[in-house]
Amino acid sequence: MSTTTYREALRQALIDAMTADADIILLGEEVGVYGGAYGVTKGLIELFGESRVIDAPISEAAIVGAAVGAALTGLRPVAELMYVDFAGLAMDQIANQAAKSRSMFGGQMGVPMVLRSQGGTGRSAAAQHSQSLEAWFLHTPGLRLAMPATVSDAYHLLRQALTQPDPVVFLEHKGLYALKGEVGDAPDAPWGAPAIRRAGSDLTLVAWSRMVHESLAAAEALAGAGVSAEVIDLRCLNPLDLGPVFASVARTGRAMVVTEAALTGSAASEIAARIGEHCFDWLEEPVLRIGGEDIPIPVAPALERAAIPTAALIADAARWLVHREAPPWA
Amino acid sequence: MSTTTYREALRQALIDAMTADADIILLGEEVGVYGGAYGVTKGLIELFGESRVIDAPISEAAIVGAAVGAALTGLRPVAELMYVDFAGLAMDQIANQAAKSRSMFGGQMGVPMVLRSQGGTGRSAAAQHSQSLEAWFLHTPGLRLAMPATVSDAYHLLRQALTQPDPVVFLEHKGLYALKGEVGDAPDAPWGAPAIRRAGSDLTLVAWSRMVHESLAAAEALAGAGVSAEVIDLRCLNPLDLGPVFASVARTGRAMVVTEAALTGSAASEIAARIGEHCFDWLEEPVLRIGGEDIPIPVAPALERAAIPTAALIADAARWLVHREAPPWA
Amino acid sequence: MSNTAPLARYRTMRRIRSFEERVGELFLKGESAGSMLHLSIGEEGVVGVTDAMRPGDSFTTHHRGHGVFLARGADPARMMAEIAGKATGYCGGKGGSMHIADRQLGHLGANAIVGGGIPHVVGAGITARNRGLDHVSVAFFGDGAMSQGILYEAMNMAALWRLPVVFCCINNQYGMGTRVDRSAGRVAFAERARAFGLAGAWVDGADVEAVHRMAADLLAGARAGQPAFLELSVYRFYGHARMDKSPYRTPEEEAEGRRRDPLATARGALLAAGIATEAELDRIDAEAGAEMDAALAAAIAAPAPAPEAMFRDVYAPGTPQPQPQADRLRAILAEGSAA
Amino acid sequence: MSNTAPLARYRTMRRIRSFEERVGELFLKGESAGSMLHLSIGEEGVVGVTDAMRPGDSFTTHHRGHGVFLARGADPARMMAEIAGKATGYCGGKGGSMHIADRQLGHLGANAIVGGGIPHVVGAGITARNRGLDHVSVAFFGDGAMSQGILYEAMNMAALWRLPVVFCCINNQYGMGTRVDRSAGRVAFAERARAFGLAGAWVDGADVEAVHRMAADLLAGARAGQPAFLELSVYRFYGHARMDKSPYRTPEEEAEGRRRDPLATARGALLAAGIATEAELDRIDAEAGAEMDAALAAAIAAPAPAPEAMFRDVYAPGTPQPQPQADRLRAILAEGSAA
Ligand SMILES: Cc1ncc(C[n+]2csc(CCOP(=O)(O)OP(=O)(O)O)c2C)c(N)n1
Ligand SMILES: Cc1ncc(C[n+]2csc(CCOP(=O)(O)OP(=O)(O)O)c2C)c(N)n1
Ligand SMILES: [Mg+2]
Ligand SMILES: [Mg+2]
Repeated sequence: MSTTTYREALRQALIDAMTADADIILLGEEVGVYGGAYGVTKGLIELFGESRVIDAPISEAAIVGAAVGAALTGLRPVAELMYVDFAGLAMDQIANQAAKSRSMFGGQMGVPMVLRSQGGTGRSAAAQHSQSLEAWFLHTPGLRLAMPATVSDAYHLLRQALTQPDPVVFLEHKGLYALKGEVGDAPDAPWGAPAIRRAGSDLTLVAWSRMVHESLAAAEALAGAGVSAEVIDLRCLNPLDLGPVFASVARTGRAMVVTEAALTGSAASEIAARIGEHCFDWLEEPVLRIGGEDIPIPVAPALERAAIPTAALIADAARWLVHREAPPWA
Repeated sequence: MSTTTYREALRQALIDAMTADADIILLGEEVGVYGGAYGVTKGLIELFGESRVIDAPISEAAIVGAAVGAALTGLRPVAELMYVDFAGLAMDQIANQAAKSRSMFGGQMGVPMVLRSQGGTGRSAAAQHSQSLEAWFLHTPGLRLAMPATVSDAYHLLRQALTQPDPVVFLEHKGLYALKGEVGDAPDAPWGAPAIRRAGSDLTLVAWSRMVHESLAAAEALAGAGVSAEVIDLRCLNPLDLGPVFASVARTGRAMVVTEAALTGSAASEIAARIGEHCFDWLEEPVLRIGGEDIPIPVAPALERAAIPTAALIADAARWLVHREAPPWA
Repeated sequence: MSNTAPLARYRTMRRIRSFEERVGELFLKGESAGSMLHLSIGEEGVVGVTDAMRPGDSFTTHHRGHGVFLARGADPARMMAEIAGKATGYCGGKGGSMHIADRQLGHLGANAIVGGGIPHVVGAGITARNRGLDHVSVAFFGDGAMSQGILYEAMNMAALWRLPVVFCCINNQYGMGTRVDRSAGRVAFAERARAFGLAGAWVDGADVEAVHRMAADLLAGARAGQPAFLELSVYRFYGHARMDKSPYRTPEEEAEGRRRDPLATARGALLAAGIATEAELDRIDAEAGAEMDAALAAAIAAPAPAPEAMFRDVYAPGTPQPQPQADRLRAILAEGSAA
Repeated sequence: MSNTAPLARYRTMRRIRSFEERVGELFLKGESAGSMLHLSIGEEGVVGVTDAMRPGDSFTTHHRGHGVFLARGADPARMMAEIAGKATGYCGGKGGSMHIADRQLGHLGANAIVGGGIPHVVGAGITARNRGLDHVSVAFFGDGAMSQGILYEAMNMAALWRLPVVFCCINNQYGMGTRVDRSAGRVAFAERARAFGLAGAWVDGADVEAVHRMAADLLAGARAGQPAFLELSVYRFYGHARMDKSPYRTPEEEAEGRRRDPLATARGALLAAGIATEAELDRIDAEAGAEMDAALAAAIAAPAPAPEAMFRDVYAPGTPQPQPQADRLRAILAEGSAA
């Protein structure tokens, strides 16, 4: 156990993994001399040299493509997209190449790479630097998808991702880098399994990445209002193990799925649909989705905040769901 | 009313729209001399000349980007991606540029373009030429999304798309080009509204594009088994008007959503989640999703067929849902 | 050297510098929308290009585009308000520094995606060609965009279709912390353009008059159907964005780079040619400072956009609008569920 | 002209042609998986490149890559089976013509995305460099890929990092129905590569020995850290894919193009140099025909993959697998719902 930050935990995971496995290389814009746009790779070029920490030109498509080629030939590359918003430039290499190679080639070759990126709001970075695009990856068979919410997961999920035989999209959150916490001696759960972050009996809140924290804050507020909310952090969206969620909903009879992404077509919709399919008999109320507004994120700070779910909104909706208590805005 | 094919109806829509509006141009690979990979634009370069029917280099990103620029400056371009599978190459221009310009620029300029493409299975075209990627567009605020299932809609939805002030992703299905049918004198429903393709009382089947036909075939088979299925063709996924679906489910109490796309993270999940939220009180059974398997499409013809829903599968699942009649495979 | 144009260019360059200095202040006062503010100080020689443009011409910029826009006639108060995320800004406070645009002035949009705005000028070129207008469209971008494939796709299209388009690379020697020789296999950018069939040229961006002569030629050629590429060699005086102190550059290199100052160069030339006196130039400087002080004050005083504004302009008025989440929740929960 | 190598190259070229003819038959018999079959007839001169490669070298191809793979040692029966979508194919019948691959032979994959496989050789180059292996990786692609931005991104990286990589453009004059002068602003492709810092060369692809000399030089250079680009000029003898009759080409042009026949050229050269007699060459031809007949028959006789095979290899064995829809429905429906 050691107290550190999400940023530092990620950095330490890279250092430890690279020390243990000489085949791991980093490839991305500003990952070397600059140390990463958010400082995650600071000092790594000094530790591991220019052949393993490679500052790439601003060529997202070829960065991912080069990583695919390196992975096919035996390395374990960590490609970085500085912002997940740039995935649109590399989506062919991600979805048609990295994701499909093993299957198309009949299992001859895998693509054991990690695609690190970060998303989300919180810095007034506007419409092209604030998105949460995990739904694109979730909808791509062949990709794994991990999204750490805690400092401990920042470390352990990244270490686990760096042992996977298949491509892992690893999405950090720009609003969590400064988060402080402890890195556990072991992962909070096996790879792909969710973690119950708070136990509760009236309602199941399902979230991942930064929305875990908003959900926990909401659960805290709800506790004061006599509502006991269970908070489940999915950690990975592929593999997607909803067993613990179904078990929770079987007890609580009520579920809300919370995402920062634009709600329509989001991962929250997938999870809500699955809960609806598998927990039908237990549900007392509709499975409610709470998500980002279906709009491009505006730059004005107040609008940016209003565009995504807050603990207050989650708690309001939960009280309504559980106690039929309509909030002022309803 | 005139009987024609889906392909020909699309072609006629382009001809009529281009005749009426001199600002419409076509821009894409093989749209001119070749006449389109699936023949939709055959003869148009002769009719409208090389400045309006532009054979583009194999540069998907710049094709969409040029269309954005043309739209911003007053034209109404129809950009074509020969296969929707190539969207990954152009996704930045689609999702960050076309979709977001109006909003980012505070409403000063719109991007009135149509992005024509086609998707789906049926030609043993393998993993990179057989996908159904509408979920990526559905998850992108700022885009409209139309997917005609019928010959009449091929004509009318395309004509309507060509009057929209905002970018429309218009997805045809490679398996429907040879479909014969009549073009109505008027659209089957207003832009964005679904059409009830078959009335029924026991179960609501929701589909779009080619899956409308599988659903209709399933409904026909179900009728023989004493199950009355209503089939609703969504036609557009943005705008997404589920009012008629909710009304139908209020009557039938049972809903299935059918998609050809890989199920996880698909538009079917969005629609199932919404039905779950809005129809909770009326549902007798879980909202069932039927979709493509969560795999890259294999090239072997039998595997390709097995990877996506068929009328038989839909009917089997429906009988199970309605009559608790388990199919042999269950 | 004729008189009025060079002096006007000096004034525009000074206005740009003063504006950018005020943007820095806006940030320090905590009044900017975010910290992603990219100052074009050191790059004012681009005025030689914008001055070769005409009304009706259009352009796109990268994330470091304040100077270009100002030079094309932008109102600094509306610009500053946009950078502050205010309702009175060019985009109503929704776009910010990296997404500023103005249809009237032909600004088709700044872009936060490196290379993202480049292909748009190809489309603008098609519009001009199809409508028989002699408008040129200019894409402004940095050296970093030389590594984006879409640039080559767009240059190829422009050359193939002989469109009235100019690609203008403002090479400030760095993409964030990466010096251009660490991102380019070969740094002779104009040769790349020539290999695609464009006219390609390099010019010292510290000399606005040289830039202007070169740009005037290339834009005239583009209007006549020979698309072009122009590299302006300049130096990024400060950090990449407001938080960056450029630790990856030596003080010596920075001092050397800042000696390539377009304003100092222009000032010297104007004095040497007897076009203006020190006092006249000082007055221009003071006027620019006052103008930008006013823009800064106005931006700070301006109102923030109303929260509902975020739902507007996602789609055109009169078409289906996004459903606010609160409305959705109300529709689901208001009637209560099965008891 | 030394003796054995040119003769071996002739044999390989003949085997490619015979193979492709059988692929055509496979389609006509209705036994191919789909109609997206792109024959490399007319492009056999590429054997000059593959012959300059060594064991351990790797490569990627485009959709028209049968010839390259065969030349690198593929088993024609397993190839044909893959093209037929059979269980005995290289990819178990899941990839097909456009996704054939073989790790053992260094084939990192054919690609159905124009340009899609190009950047992979950059990664292979990094692997070779980091492991201190003197392996070269070669990307094979068509003239159409010259319009894909990712090619320039990849070439820039190769040049910047001086990777052991060769970009080989098989310019068959057409991308589907578009002649290369209708897709390229300027057709001097090697100059584009040189502008990025690569060694760039052009060679007549109908002359396999000329190709081989050039390729041997460039691959040796690449192994020593000078990445290269090589354009092979050839002619696509038949339609783009099996359904295309090339109505956009004149019969005269096709006749002229087919005169640039690498096999006829090689045959003439071998006879003229006295390396082989007509009879010897005829025997090679006949052997190739028989070999490919057998491959065709084997492919047709081979079993289709089992339906369950589609769920395999999406992810590695021993990790969570895709849930088949039938299993999901069973889990939802089997227990019945609230009565
Ligand atoms: C596609 C994309 N990749 C990366 C970034 C992050 N980024 C923003 S500016 C920048 C450097 C751009 O350098 P250059 O084009 O030279 O412009 P300059 O900042 O020097 O004006 C980078 C990497 C981005 N915004 N977009
Ligand atoms: C990214 C992408 N765009 C378009 C296509 C459709 N397509 C397949 S082959 C082809 C022409 C390719 O021409 P070229 O690269 O010259 O190869 P050739 O077929 O001549 O060997 C096109 C446009 C594709 N498969 N991938
Ligand atoms: Mg720069
Ligand atoms: Mg070709």
